[in-house]
Amino acid sequence: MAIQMDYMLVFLLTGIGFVAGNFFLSSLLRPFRPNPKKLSTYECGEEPVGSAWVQFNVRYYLFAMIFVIFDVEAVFLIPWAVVYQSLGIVTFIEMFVFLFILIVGLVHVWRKGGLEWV
Amino acid sequence: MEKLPIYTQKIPGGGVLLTATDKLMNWSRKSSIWYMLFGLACCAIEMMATGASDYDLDRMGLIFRGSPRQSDLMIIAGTVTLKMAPRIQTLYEQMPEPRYVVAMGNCACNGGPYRYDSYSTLMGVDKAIPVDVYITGCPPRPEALMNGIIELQKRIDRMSLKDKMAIRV
Amino acid sequence: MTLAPNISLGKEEGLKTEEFVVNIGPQHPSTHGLLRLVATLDGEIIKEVVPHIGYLHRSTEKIAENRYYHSFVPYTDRTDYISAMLMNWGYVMAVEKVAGICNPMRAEVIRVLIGELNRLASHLLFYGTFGMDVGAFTPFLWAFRERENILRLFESLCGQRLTYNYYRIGGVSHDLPKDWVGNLQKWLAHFKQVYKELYDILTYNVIFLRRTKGVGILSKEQAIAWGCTGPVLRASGVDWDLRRDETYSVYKELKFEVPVGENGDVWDRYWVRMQEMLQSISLVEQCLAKLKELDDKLPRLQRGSAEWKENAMFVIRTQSVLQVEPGEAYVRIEAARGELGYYLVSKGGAKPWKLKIRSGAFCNLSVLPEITRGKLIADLIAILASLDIVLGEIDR
Amino acid sequence: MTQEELQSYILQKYPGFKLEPLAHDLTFLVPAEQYIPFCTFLKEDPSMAFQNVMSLTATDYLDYMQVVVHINSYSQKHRIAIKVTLDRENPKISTITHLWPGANWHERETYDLYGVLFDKHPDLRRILLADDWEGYPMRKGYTHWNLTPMPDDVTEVMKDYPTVPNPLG
Repeated sequence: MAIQMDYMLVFLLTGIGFVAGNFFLSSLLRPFRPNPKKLSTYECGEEPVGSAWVQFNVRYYLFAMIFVIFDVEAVFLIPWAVVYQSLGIVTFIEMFVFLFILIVGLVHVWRKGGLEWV
Repeated sequence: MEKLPIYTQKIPGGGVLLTATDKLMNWSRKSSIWYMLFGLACCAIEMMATGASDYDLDRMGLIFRGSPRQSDLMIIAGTVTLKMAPRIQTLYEQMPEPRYVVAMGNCACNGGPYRYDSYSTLMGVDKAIPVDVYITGCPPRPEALMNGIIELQKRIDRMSLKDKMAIRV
Repeated sequence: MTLAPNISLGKEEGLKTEEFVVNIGPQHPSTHGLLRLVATLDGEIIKEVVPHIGYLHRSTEKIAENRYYHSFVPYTDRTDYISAMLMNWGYVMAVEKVAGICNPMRAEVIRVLIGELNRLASHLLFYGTFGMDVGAFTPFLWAFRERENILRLFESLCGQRLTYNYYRIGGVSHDLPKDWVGNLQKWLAHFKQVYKELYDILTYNVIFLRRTKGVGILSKEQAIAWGCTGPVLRASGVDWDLRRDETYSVYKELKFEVPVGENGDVWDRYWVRMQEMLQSISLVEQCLAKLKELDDKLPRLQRGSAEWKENAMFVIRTQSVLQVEPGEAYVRIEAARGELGYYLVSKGGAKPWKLKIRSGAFCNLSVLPEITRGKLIADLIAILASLDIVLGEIDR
Repeated sequence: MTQEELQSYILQKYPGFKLEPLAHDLTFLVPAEQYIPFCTFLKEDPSMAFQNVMSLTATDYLDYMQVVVHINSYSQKHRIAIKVTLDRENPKISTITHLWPGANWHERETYDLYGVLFDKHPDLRRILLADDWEGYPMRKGYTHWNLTPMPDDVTEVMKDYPTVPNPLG
């Protein structure tokens, strides 16, 4: 059952319109009273000291990188998994080659010690 | 845009519209007051007991939240000392606007048993932040705390968008 | 396909990293009150934790110097509000030692009974909040449901749920109401089944073991040197319990074992407190038996008889404004959080000259920087919760 | 060791010490300069084996200040108290945190509330009061804003006590 594309614009507009309308309506009714103390960062009641822009440990960056790689892998896997029967045997094998390359990457990072928190 | 309710009142059918939104706003604010988990002393244990299984606060829509950013009720449960008063003011300021304060226990109302001969207690939390409902008792029973919250809900019911009081400065 | 040799994964000499300071401030869901921890972190590893206390310092000791001996008892409730009966007991014993008052036998047995019941309620609250801090919410609800029953028993006894003012100098304020013992026995039978449930859902739970086993190890020497007492000390392997080693009241006639942990980690501190709950239940039952035996031995005095008059004079002397001759004493009892000491100095007259409350949690908390150095930040909250601190007792 | 053996053992080692007559448990009045040698002796001596400090505090006797240390031993199951008399204006004593680290916070609290300076203490700061608090509140002369002294002589207070009917007729 093909999706009638001509209604797509209507769905799009009502969706965005509904959200924008709610935001506008509530901006009319909600109180808006910013003051410096309210906008200061929440420090469990204490006065915030120093800035949050500090060079923290590189470990975090490493973990972020590893996560992004395997997240993108998932992005490719999911659409393939939905329609892989109709795509025939070649793409089936091709996807496993793709998976195999990423597994090699994972093993390398694991052995290199990128996953433990030193 | 806060003048809007006052203008709608002037146009002929506006008053009806205003009271309808008032009722809706107050009903939604009253029945989902999220209180900040902020126990100071003995009353905090009674507040936890009220929040736990026997006297359940959840059935009145009160869920405890960790940070002031997501809560609109601050229950001062315990003695406020001079060292803690500025922190309470900061926390009160950092709560989003329709915010309410319940002073639970004699210590929060006026210093309680520590009113005389104590050099480091603040005689009542209303010297630091505006308070909506005072609950007496040392510590007040869970039913007394729930009664105080019902008083707060009645007070929220009487609020209206047009008068300044609804939106506490 | 090997990495270039000089790129090291996060080793220090490779890239400059700064420590950043995390402030777990006075208002925090898991600091059990107003405690501020300033933790300097290197990534996830804690370099140094500095606890700041004093946000609940209500100058109880200054008030003590301006109160009569009787009117100070309610203030002791409000220092450690989770086990208020034991705080009363400590103060009242200190005054009795300085004033030289000895109590009737029945009052001593009731004191032990109520003290153990209050220790049970305090450990139940520890079980609930410790479970919540480690991430399990069910223990909190179950523990509070059981604790409500004890609070109802206390309320029918002395009218208050949390701050009882029940112990008096020279005994206790009321005798047990008529059906109180029956309700207590009914509840004890019910609680023994529920205790197994409470014990099973948390103690050997895999996630709980991963979070607590081998975390925050407090060695035996460290615990002794830093003055930790109570369950924290016993969990580190020191077999020391004031109820047995420096017996007071009627503990010498009651039989109970002292649970001792092996390696002093968070799990052991939790386990010691759970075993102490069982000991408290058996102690309560022994006291009930002793009370029944006392009832038969000591018949109730009829009004106007000689002993009744002698007892009445005892009541007048102790309940009116008490005059204590000069003297000083340091009395310590085994409270729920460790050794609770009262150092009372009296220069004669109706008011103490000086009163120092030594609370167990004060010294237990001072060991926190020692055991969290070099640990992960996620374990800090579990270690803090296992010390079972109450800020009212620390700040006084 | 029992209290009598302990007392004779120590007096035989340090004959100069006097005993506190009013104390209900064994208390030694130690001159200030002998304080640290005596403490190291108590800690090192095998038959003494005092392993930790239970409580360390000061008492203000109006014309002199006294630091009181209660130490106990788990292995020998005995405990004693040490009292050192200091002048009230600027009380100064050396710290014992190098012997028993547990005394760290006790000394900080004694400095905070009584003003006793412990030299060579790792970080002697206020622990209970706010850092900018001036004065030492637990000293006898410290008057603060809500001190209402209760009368010392008890006669007129007894008047409004509910008189217990004297059963002796």
